[in-house]
This record gives sequence, structure tokens and C-alpha cells, in this order.
Amino acid sequence: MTSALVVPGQPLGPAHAYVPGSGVHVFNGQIVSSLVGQVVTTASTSTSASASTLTSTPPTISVVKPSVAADEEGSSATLLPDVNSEVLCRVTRINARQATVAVFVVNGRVCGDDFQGVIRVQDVRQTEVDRVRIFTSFRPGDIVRAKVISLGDQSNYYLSTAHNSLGVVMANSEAGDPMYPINWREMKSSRTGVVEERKVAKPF
Amino acid sequence: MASRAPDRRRNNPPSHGTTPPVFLSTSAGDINPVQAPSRPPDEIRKIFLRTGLVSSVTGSSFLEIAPLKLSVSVLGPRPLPRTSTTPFAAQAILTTEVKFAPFASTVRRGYVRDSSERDLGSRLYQALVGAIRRELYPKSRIEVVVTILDSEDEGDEVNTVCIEEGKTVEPRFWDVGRSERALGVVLAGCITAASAALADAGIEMFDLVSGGVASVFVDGSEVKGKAKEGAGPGRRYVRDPSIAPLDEGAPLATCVLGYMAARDEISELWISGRLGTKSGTAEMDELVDEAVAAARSSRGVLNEAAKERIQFIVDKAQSADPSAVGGKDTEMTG
Amino acid sequence: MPIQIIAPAPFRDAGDSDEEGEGGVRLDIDNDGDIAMEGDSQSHRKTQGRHAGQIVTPGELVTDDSQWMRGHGTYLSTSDDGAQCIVSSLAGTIFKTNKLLSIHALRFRYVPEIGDLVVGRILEVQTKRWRVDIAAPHSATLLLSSINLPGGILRKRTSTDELQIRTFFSEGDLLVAEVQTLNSDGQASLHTRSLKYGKLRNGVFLTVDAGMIRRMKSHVLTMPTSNGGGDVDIYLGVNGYIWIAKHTVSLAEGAGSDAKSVSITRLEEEASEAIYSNANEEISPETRAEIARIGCVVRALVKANVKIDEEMLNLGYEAALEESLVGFDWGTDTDAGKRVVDLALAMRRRE
Amino acid sequence: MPPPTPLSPPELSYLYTSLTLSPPIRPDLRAPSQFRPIVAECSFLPHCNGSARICMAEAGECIVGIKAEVEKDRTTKYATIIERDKWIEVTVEVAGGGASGPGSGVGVGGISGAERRAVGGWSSDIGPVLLLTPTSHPSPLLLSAAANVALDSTFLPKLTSPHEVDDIPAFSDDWAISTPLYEPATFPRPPISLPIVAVGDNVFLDPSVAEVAAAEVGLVVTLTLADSEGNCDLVGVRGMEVGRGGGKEGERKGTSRKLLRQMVDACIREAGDVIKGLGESTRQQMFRA
Repeated sequence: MTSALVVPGQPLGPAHAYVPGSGVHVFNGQIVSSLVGQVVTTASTSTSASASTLTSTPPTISVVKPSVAADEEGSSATLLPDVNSEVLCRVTRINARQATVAVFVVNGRVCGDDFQGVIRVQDVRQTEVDRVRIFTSFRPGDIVRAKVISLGDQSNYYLSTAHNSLGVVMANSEAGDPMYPINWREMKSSRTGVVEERKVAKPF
Repeated sequence: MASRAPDRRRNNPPSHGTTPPVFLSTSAGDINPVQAPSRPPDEIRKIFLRTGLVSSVTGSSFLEIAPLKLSVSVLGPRPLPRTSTTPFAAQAILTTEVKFAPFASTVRRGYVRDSSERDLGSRLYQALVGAIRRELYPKSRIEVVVTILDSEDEGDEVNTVCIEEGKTVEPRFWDVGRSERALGVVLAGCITAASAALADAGIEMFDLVSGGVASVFVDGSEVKGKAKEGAGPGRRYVRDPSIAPLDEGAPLATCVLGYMAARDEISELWISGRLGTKSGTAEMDELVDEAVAAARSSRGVLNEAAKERIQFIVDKAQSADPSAVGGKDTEMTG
Repeated sequence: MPIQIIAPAPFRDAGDSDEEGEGGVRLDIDNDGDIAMEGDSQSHRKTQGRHAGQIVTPGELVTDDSQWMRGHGTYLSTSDDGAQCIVSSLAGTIFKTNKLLSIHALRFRYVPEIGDLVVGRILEVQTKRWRVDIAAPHSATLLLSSINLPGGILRKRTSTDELQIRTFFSEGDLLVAEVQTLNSDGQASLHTRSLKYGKLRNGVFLTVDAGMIRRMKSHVLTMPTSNGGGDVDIYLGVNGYIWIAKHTVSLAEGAGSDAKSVSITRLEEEASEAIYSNANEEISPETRAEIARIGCVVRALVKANVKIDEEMLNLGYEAALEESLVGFDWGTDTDAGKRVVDLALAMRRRE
Repeated sequence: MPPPTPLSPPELSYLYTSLTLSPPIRPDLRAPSQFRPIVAECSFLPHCNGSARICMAEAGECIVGIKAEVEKDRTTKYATIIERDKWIEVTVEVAGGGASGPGSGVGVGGISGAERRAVGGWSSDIGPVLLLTPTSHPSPLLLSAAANVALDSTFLPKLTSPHEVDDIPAFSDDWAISTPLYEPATFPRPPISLPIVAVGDNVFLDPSVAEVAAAEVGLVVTLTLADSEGNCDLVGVRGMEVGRGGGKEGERKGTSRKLLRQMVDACIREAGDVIKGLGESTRQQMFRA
């Protein structure tokens, strides 16, 4: 359910009547908009199982900025990686301890600037962590799907590929040919047939 | 795919050629500054404010108040620069930059920011920093860049002693606060426009900040505006005063502020001039109230401008025929 | 008058203050605990009239008597007549230990030593360690493995802890720690692996010159206060950083009372939740006033060049109470500090 | 220099709560409208028309020198002597680059906005040098008190050439007949900028660095003594950057008009005494010299 446009500072209703969602904040016992956009109220998603608790959850109220058409740049404005965000990144540097990457897609949306992240050797895969070697998991230039596990330090986000669906999604061989995955840890060059080792993401 | 890192060290030319703009008329008569029609002292000038004019940045706005023209770009939230000295930022770092275009005033401005531009930048920062929900954007920075394309000249020629054939001609009055007043009007415009650009960028804010200016004059014999009740003897208040030489003499003091109307809070305040304090802060209060009233007026324009583009998108999404809905300029007074 | 404007006073050298008795007291303080002093009065005169406690400047001849050994802050030189002499390389006071002559600088940066209790502030969070400002020439390091991890000492450090490093200490946080090791260039490595150490809460921070803190057996004092202030903890960091806070029943003490029932691991678990919290306890206005008063006593003592130890703090606090500096008198009366110090010194002499 | 390390959250919250109490407890037990004592010295730089040195225990030390110069009029290209009682610009430049930390720049602006005084034909350069302890920031009070004392102790050489606009003016070498920039017992006196912060409903004059970090709102209020009865004129108000630490999210983001009144009012009450006190101290020293 959507309604008319609101601007930052505009009160939307008493704080006890709603659960504040995104794009709003609470001031003086009022839910106040923080964005220009449309008000969206969603009824509480509590299932019937919670009916035993008699208190009904009030609806969630949020303000959503309507997404601009895809051709318009800048729509991905306030995109920042957060813990558990799924990202796409390009490997820029590797060493024995970690792979440094440039994040360019956050939650399926292209961001304006690259965010720097690292995939530490212990975060490459779930099992047999001690046997992981960065050099057989990533090469510079690979496109990797990963998950943010920590905001990290001042310069790096910490990423993890420790899941079947996470890992290298696109890679070129040493000769520069595109490769396709053949199993969970190998990719094959489409031209020469050379097989290289990678931490491969499970194709959908 | 991400594009390669943009070159931030210099102003790059557009990648394609440009055509010089052709204006309908370049006759001399049009070049003359527009003479502001006389308006009541409690009315601010017409404001033209639009958002989303610069496509390459996150949010932008363009503002015109009579001779003042400025554009604001908001970049970010974007990653912090990767230097070893950058500290961890739990909340977004706001940077504000105000620059006069070299052609913005009668005297050519240099490309390096001068002290008044740096000062305007720090005041704009003051006005905005409290309003932005910076804690939502950790490890990032938000940049607000204001370019002033045209401004009322804050030059000092009124104050200059003219010398004609060896004779000194005294000016009729000494407009002390003239340059401050000019900067104040610019600052108020910057605040309003920057709020619109931040809203356009979709950056969460506690409230929009609008700018307001007011001056207090000694009420001369020829009374143009009615004296305010209880404003003390012979005090006259003018909202959004013009910078052009004033007939009624120099103002006693000028107040510029950034105002959050929904919270009734002043985020930035700047008073200069001379106010008596025999009755405590009464004289100041009057002036501040006038400036707040001016800020409230510009807030109306700001609200409309902030909604305008979003409304356009909503209409476009809803309407089967997008051409039926056109963007309409917001032009109104408070 | 809301403001006190003081005309500049001409500089008084140490000789002047000696006559007024102030400097004499300071001399006592500087030298007590130095056993060799009294018996050596004969040899004093041989050091060309220079006596312990006297101020020398770099390049100044300390003695040409060959019976003295060269200590810190001095170097050997050859005088005009070819004799070996000891020359000061610091601006400071002469200090003698048996036959060893050394100069203690008037002002100096803190040089960490193993076992020192220091109060520090986190400068930077790195992957597995923190950089900590302890007022030393080099910032100290605190390794993730040198802190008490929530869940108890016995818990193994995991990579999750590395990701959560900022939840233990982040930039600006204050902590009390012990210097564990020193590396070759004098950089200290700290540890907080004791319930005595850790994050600082419930109080105020102030800095003094490192030289103003006398080394004591214990640098954590608990002081009973008047006016309903309750007990106040004072952490006198050897590095000159001081933390004055409301007394909290330390976990070790708590364990002492009912140690029978609580196993040490249980205790650790219970402690773990709270030790890295940023929230202060409820602190009464009375306690806050007494904490501020102790802070003022410390500042007054430092201003009068009196070294801070447990005795002086207690006397200073007593004197502050005796001067009936209740409420805000301290703030409006700018000479109050001087009177308090004088009174405290008088009380000390009496004892 | 790395940026100053912020205070820790427990420190800020302790300070915030102590300052919001009624009556508030400042860390140094000062009363809310009590200033820290300052040491003021004047006229000690021989090459300056006026100079001052101000020391504040924690906020550091500041030296200001005033050098007057005859300035050529920009439009006429002649050196001109403008009649007295006209205003001229006084530029303030801070040496030593104290451009970081909260409160910087404010004091300077506060003075330059207000300090336009009757000095016919003279252009004065105020050049403060800040000698600061590393933990402090350029306190607006430190700067403006120094500028105040320096202006108050400024003497200009006597003009000997007749008042001809085309001439380069000539001045007497005799300092005994030099005239003070601010004639004694005339008004207004040199102005002073008072920093003030608000925490909760309490306002504090001359805040320390920690108090600025915990404060929600800060102002620098510039006032000048308008007459012999101690009435002040308000010549400038500016916002001061404060830390906004300690308070809860979603609370005060600016100042309400009521709080603004309260803050300016507190400054008005104390400014007269501060300016008079500085003036007396200056005159005593000048007299002795």
C-alpha cells in the first residue's frame, strides 16, 4: 500500500502505533520520515503460530524512495555493503594470506565506486580450512561472488566465500581465455582445454 | 561491470563534443541586471529550485534567487580514500565545498578556494551535519559540492571614497555589513539547495534544512515597510534583503541561519552587525524570528522541489503514457 | 568577577622558592627513599657545591671529583686542566645513589618498563591487535591474544574474535593494562589478562606529566570519600594518565566473598558479558562531585610540583575538605588549589 | 599530526550526565559562567604597534601582534587618509595552522566580523601565533582575548603631513606623541568573543575541550562594551562546531530559539566584566611601562 509523497522531517504517525521500518526515525514520540518517497505500511508478518501471544504487532511503516529507471545512473546512491550483503567483486591482488578484491555490485545493484575488501585464507571455504591456498582459489581478474562478514578495518570489508554458492563465477585462464567450471574446484579453458584450480561458485 | 576509476585530479572535458549554447537574444538591454521589483519587507524573493539536473552524481540541485545562481552536487556515500592516515569512521564523514565560479562576480575569482569560500564551506557543514543520519553510513563519505555560478556582487564600491578632480566625495552612508550580507544570502541559498540535493540523493536526514536571511534597519523617514510592533524604536526588519545599494541606508545587523522547520531547531547561526543588549536579547530575538520566518518561506519551496522529481518518477511508473506527465518547474514564493 | 586576569609575573628560579619553603619541601619529596643521601653529606661539598636536588642544565659541570660514577643523564668530559669530569646532558635535578650520579629530567616522556600499570587510549584497531597511546615515544601494542576474551580465559581464540575486534576495544576507548614485554626499540606490549585490568568506565580521565606520578606498590587506589560520595577508585597510570571513577566491586573481590560457590570459569563467563560494555553504571551526583574534587586535588598538586602518591592524594583530599571547598567554591576561587596544597604539605610535615 | 583521538563512549556519557545535572558538575568544578583564569601580557613585541600574549592553563597560549600599515586605496591608486570614524577592515590570519579540531576558525571569524574600527587610513594586520598544547584546540576565547588586549594596547604614530589625498602621508617618529587606536574611556571598546556550549538545559561559558566534545550546541558570541555603564553591544554570533557526544541519537540536532536566547543572555551578562577586566589589566601594564 503506498500513498502520497513525504519529505524528511514529516511526521507519519505516533510511535506506538507502528514499528519503524526503513527510511524513518522516531522523534518526540512520532514516526518521522527521513527520506523523500512514498509511505509503505505492511501489516505485521507474524504468523498464526504467534497468536498464542495475544499482543498483536503493529504494522511496520517505512518510507521508500521509488527506484528510478535502470538507465538513470545514480539510482544506486545509498548503496553500502553491510554484514551479510551478497556482493560481486573482482580480485585485484593476491598473497598467501588473503585475496584483495574490489567490490562493484552490492545486493544485485551496481555501486558507483569500488569498495575494497579482502577474502582471508580462512574464509575461502567451509571445510578443510587448513588446506586452503589462496593461489589455487583465486587469480587476479577473477569475478567472485562473496558475502560480507564484517565491516572490517578502516580500508577493507571482510568477505567470505565459505558456501557452495559463493566463489569464482567468471575467470580467464592464464592465457587469457574464458573458462567454464567443471567441478567445485576446477575450471577449464574454453579454447585450450587447460584446467586451472579455483574456488568455484556452484552455478545456479 | 564497474567502470575504471574516474580521474579526480583534473576537470576532464566531456568525452564528446559540445555545441556552444545559442541564446535567443543577446541585445544589450537583456544583459542589464534585472531590477528587482519592490516587494514587501516580509516577503522573500522568488526561488527557482530543481533537483536531479546532474546525471553523473548521486544527487544534485540548481537554485536561482534573483541574481544568485548556484548548483549543488552530492556524491556518495562512497568509500573513504585508501590512505594509511584515514581513521575508521563509524559514521559517514561529511565534506562540504563551496566555490565561486571565476565569472560569478565582477571581480574575477581564482580557481583556488579563498578564505571566504572556505568559510562558507565550513558554515554549510555546520548547517547540514546535524541533519544527516550519518550513523547509517559507516565507513563512507558524503561530499557536498556547491558551485556558485552567479552572485550579487559583494564588492565594496559603495564604500569606496570617490575622488573627482582632487575632491573627496563622501559616500552617503557606510554600508559596513555589505560583504557579509552578500555572503549571508549566498549561504542561505547554499543551505536550501544542498538540502534539496541531499534529499535527491536519497540520503536519510532527520529534517530538511532551509536557509533564511533577515536584516534590521533603522527606520528612516520614508517608511517603505511597516514597522514591526514592539520592535523597539525605529527598527525595521527586512527578510531576504537585497545586496544592491539600499536607499534606506545600511542595515544595523544581518542574521543568516539554517533552520529545521519540523523540529524548530536552528542548525547554523550567523549574526553580524550591531545590536543593543539593554533589553537583553530582545533585539536579537526579533531578528532571529524574522530570519526563521524567511527560512520557513523557503522551506515551502524546498519541500516542493524535493518531491518534484520523485513525483515525476512515480507518475511515469503509474502512467501508461509517460509523455502525458511532464516535469513542472517549481516556482513559487513563500 | 567571572574571570580572573593575572598579570604576567617574572620568572622565579628555584632559589627564590627555596626561601619560601616550598622548594624545600619538594626537595624532601624528591629525595626520600634515597638511603645513601644523609651519610654522604661530606662528599656533597666535593661536587663543587652542587647538592642533590639542585637543578642543572645540559653541558653544566656536575663534578670533577673522580670518586663519582657517571649515571643516566650525564656524560664524561675533559675539563680545561685535562681532568675527567661529569657533565649533565639533561635539564633536571641531581640524584645520587651511593657513588652513582644521575640526573632526573624535569620533564620527560614516559619510558615504559615491564610490569608498569598504565592507563592508555586506543589509537587504532588493526586485524589482530590495537595500537595504544600510553604517552610514550612509541605507541604500545595490545594483542588480541593478550586480553580476556568473553567466555573465559580457557576459550580458544577464534577467527570470529578477529572479526569482532572492534567490539572489545575501538578507537578512543580507555583501558588500564600492564606492560608485558618491551621490544628492542622500547615499544611496549600490553596485556589485560587479569580482572584488575580492562576497559575503563564510570569516571573521568586526566593527564599529568609522567614524572609527577611516584612509583608505588599499587597504582590502583580506592579512596573513601565524604559527603555521601562513597568509594572512589583512582588508577594512577605510571605513564601520567589518571582515571578517577566510581568504585566498582571488582570481580576478583566479588569472587573472594563467595568463592566457595562460584567456580572460576563460571565467574569468567558472567564477567565476560560486562567487561567490554560501554555503558556506565548509575552514578549519584554526590559521587560525581567527589570524583571532580579529587580531580581538582590532582591538578592542584601537579601545579604545585608535588609528586602524586597515595599519601599526598589522601592528604590533599582531606585538605580540600578542610578548606570546606564544597560545591562549586573550587571553581570560583582560583587560589583554592594553592591553599589546599599548602595545607596538605603542612599536614604531611606534622605526621 | 594525526587527528585527535575521540573520547571514549563511557567518558562522554559520564561528562554528558554530569553536565546535565541540576546543578551541573563541571570536571574542574567551575561554575557554569566561570572562566578559566588567564594570564594577560601586552606590548612586549618591539616591532608591533600593539601586541599581546594570553595564556590559559589548558587551552594553551596565544601571541598576537598588530602591525599597522598605510594602504593604498584600491580604486584611486593613491594612498588616502580617510576621515576618522570610518570603518576599515582588519584581517586576521592565524599562523601555525590551527585549522583542525572543533571551534577552529570560529574565533577568527568572530573577531574579523566585528573588529572594524575607526582607524583612518590604517590597515591593521592581526597575526596571532598559537602556541598550543597538543590536546587543545584554538579556543575562540584565547584568540579573541589576545586580539582584544593587542588592539587595546595599539598605538599609531602621529600624522604630520597635512591632509592631502594625493600625498603619501608622513608620520612623526616620536612615539611619545603617538595616539592610541582605542582612546581610553571611549566607547565602544575592542570586542571579545565568548565561546559557550549547551548540554541539556545547562549552558557553560569557556568550555574545555572535553566539554566541547560532549556538548550538543556551541556558539561564539562577540560583544563589545558600548558605554561606561557596562552595557554591551552584540556584534556577532556564530555557530561553533561541537562533538555532540554523549547524547542519545535522534535528540537535539540544532538549537531551539529558547536555548539560543539563554546562551546569548549568559554571554551578555559576563562580557562587560571580561572586557573591563582585560582593559584594566592592559592599562595597568601600559602605565607601568
